[in-house]
Amino acid sequence: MNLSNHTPILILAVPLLAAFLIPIIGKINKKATGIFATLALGLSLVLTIILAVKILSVGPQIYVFGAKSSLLTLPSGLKFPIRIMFQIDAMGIFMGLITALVSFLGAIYSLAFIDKKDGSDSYYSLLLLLTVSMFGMEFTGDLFNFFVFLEIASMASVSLICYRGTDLGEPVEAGFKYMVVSSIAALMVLFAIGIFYGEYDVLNIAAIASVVKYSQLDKIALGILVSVLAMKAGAVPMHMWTPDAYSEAPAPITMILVAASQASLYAIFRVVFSLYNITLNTLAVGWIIIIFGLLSMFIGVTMAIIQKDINRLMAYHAISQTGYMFLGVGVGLAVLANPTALQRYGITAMEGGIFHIMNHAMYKGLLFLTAGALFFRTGTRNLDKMGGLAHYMKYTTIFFIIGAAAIAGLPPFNGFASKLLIYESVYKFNPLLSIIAMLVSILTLASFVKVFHSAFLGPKLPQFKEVKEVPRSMVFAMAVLSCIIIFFGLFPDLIVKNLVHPAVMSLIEQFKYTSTVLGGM
Amino acid sequence: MIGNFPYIAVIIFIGLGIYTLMFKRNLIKIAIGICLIENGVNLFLITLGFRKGAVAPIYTLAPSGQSMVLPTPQALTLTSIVIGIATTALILSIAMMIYKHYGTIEVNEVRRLRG
Amino acid sequence: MLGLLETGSGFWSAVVWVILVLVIGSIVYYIRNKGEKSYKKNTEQDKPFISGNPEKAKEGSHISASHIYWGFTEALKGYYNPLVKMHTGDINDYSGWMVIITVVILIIVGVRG
Amino acid sequence: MKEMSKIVRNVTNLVYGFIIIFGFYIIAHGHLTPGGGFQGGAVVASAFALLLISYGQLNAKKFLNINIFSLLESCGLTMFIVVAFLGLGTTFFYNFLANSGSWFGNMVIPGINPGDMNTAGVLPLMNIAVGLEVFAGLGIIVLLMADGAEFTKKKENS
Repeated sequence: MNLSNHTPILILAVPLLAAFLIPIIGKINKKATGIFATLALGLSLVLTIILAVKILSVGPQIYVFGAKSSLLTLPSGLKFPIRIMFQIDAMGIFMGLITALVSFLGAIYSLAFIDKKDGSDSYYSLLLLLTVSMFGMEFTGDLFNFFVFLEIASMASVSLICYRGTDLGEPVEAGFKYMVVSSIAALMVLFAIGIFYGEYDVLNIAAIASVVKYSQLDKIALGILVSVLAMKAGAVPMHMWTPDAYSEAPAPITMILVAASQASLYAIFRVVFSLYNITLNTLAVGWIIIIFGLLSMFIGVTMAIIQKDINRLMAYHAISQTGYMFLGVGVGLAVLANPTALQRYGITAMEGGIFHIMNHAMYKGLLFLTAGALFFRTGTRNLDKMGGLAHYMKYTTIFFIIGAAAIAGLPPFNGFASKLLIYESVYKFNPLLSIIAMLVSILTLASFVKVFHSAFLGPKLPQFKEVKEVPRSMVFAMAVLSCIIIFFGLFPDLIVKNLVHPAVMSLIEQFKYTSTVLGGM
Repeated sequence: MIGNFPYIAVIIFIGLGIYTLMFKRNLIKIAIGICLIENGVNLFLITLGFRKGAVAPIYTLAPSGQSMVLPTPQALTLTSIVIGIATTALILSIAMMIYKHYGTIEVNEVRRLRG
Repeated sequence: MLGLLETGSGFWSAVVWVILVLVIGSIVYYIRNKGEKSYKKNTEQDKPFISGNPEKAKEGSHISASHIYWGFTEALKGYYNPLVKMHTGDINDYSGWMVIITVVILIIVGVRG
Repeated sequence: MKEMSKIVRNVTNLVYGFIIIFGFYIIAHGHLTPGGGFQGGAVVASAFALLLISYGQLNAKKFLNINIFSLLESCGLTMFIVVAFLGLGTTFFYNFLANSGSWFGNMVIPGINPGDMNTAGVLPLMNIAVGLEVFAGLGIIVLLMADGAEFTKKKENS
């Protein structure tokens, strides 16, 4: 038994086993559950890094469940990809790294943030399940399992959003809205999968990609998939669940939810690039995605400026930042059929968009964690009631400044690097888009200046006399994210060359994706 | 022609479900709407598995001269039903908790989060 | 060189940027040191000058969040009022927007092919 | 929820055992006949629902314990994933028992025959694990929803 061949499944199986064991452990010792969950996620993070090194040096990996080969050979000699399998290329592992890192830090942060009341063991179980389902969405090689993992993700995240629902009404309301939205999304995805199955009799993404014709039915499937997955990713005007869910969930869960909606974003990219690629009218679909991006960027940031709830404000920024990813990758898609333009600026635009996914997960995670730290000590999320907190919470203030500078795209933090890639390449495609993106960046800075001034600056307020710095595990999680942000900001070329560029190329080169599975055919 | 009736039923199911989600202002009815869409999609999947003259996939080897349907759509539908039960249970229990906190299940009044 | 990110029409190096900031910062610091020497801490020079009026109490001087960018939102009222009204928090609208966008995308994809 | 009339309770006493046995029959024959872990588990859980509505939720709490259910649920899930892990010699979820001659390891006889319980490798084990999980999970859902219904009724009356 060679365990190194099994890393793709161990990344999921270890947290899954831990998730099922935690209720039993919770019966014996309530305190051990959190540490156990953290250890499992830590192991999964280590395995993800090992797998990433392997994939980036060797190439895409396939892991087949329950059999030795992914292909079923019929007596007539026809080979047929029928097995459930994981197909992990550079893009999948890029998202997997984000998931692993974010959920590990979220678990560490939860150790102090979640009080040890009734149900804290199910909290960790659900957190692990959410992580597993996100990994599944990113690694899976067939569409139906994508649907299953999408549903598991939505159920786990709804239960986590409602975690504080025993005492408060708002988390339950947010949970209901998110549940309705994600059930429609998942069912519509299943409908589209049914269309593919009816047409091509296969569910494997690579197998469909090799025969896709872009017929009328495929167009319907494309429209449904793009719109519902954009809803799950929080694109305007289907973004209304985002501020509700992000503001009411516990802070570490919000951080993981950001990564979960990016998994849906990844699914859109997977569908348009790996499934359809140049069979579709790339200019039209590219412009659809660009318009999503523009609307998300602009409406997200303008709605953020007028918010008074710190979590809602950051949630609207999450929408706005998602717009950058749509913009970058949309420009890449719009010129996909045009090799010269793709070489000249398309690849750079996509690099910017994909790099922004990772940057966004890091700094938005950090910002949500600082908002959680403020809530943990002051008990309020209303910015009107805060003030002068920098006097009491020095580390949190520093982390907030780092996060705010990164999201506003100030050099030398990581947000600047990816936004620069987007500006300079999108400018060659259409200057207006680039100008709007810069304007949004300025408004982002403006609204974070507002948060910084009203929450941290100002004189010491009498009602916050008792406030002190948050516990060590929370500071640790925020410090790790800050270090990553600074590292990415100082050496963006390392990340872009080694992680982002292979991810972009694996999206663009559809042939490589299909031949990994169907190589023997 | 008669073979297409299930697809028409699918469209009716999904259309009714979406209508319920868009216009019915009661949380339980919204849960029913989601169930309707789910039933429509399940019916769609199971209809796709139909092959004329084929036998059920219960033999180790198909009887000669007869084709056997692929069991994949049935497996998909079963999985989707199981997931649907979990979804419905979760939605209904959340609706219950909303009633506990808000004292109503009218959509108009369950919107403290907005703006 | 380490940290050189090609952007297609130029490059960006955060390391160079940090070195430049440090160099410029030290020059600025040097110039600042050349300045007025008569400043002393904890004397009357520390007090803010508000047209001769007495300074307000510290607790009351904090500007809370809803007063920041008041002019901005007031000037853009025509943009903000419909936008805020659009965010009803109504679950029916959430699914309604999804249906509208799906239909629009299907039309675009169907027409433009 | 109040307890129902004596007729209902007596009938429940008569049938609930048979329902549970039928559920376990479906679970155990999942690899041969229609049904399996989920379906059988749902049947078993319906017996608990019957007990709950006929005896009323307060009385039913005496013999339906949520803690035991949640323990059973975890055990079922853990058993499922451990069986999947045992296949790791080849791949995850590999059916390492099939055709091995040991537990559930008989060869499947081709053609039309009444079926052999002792076949299909790990599938019966997984069916049992899933069945355990499903009946415990659905039992918890039924019990908790009964609690919630009781609460909302109290709220309406007050």
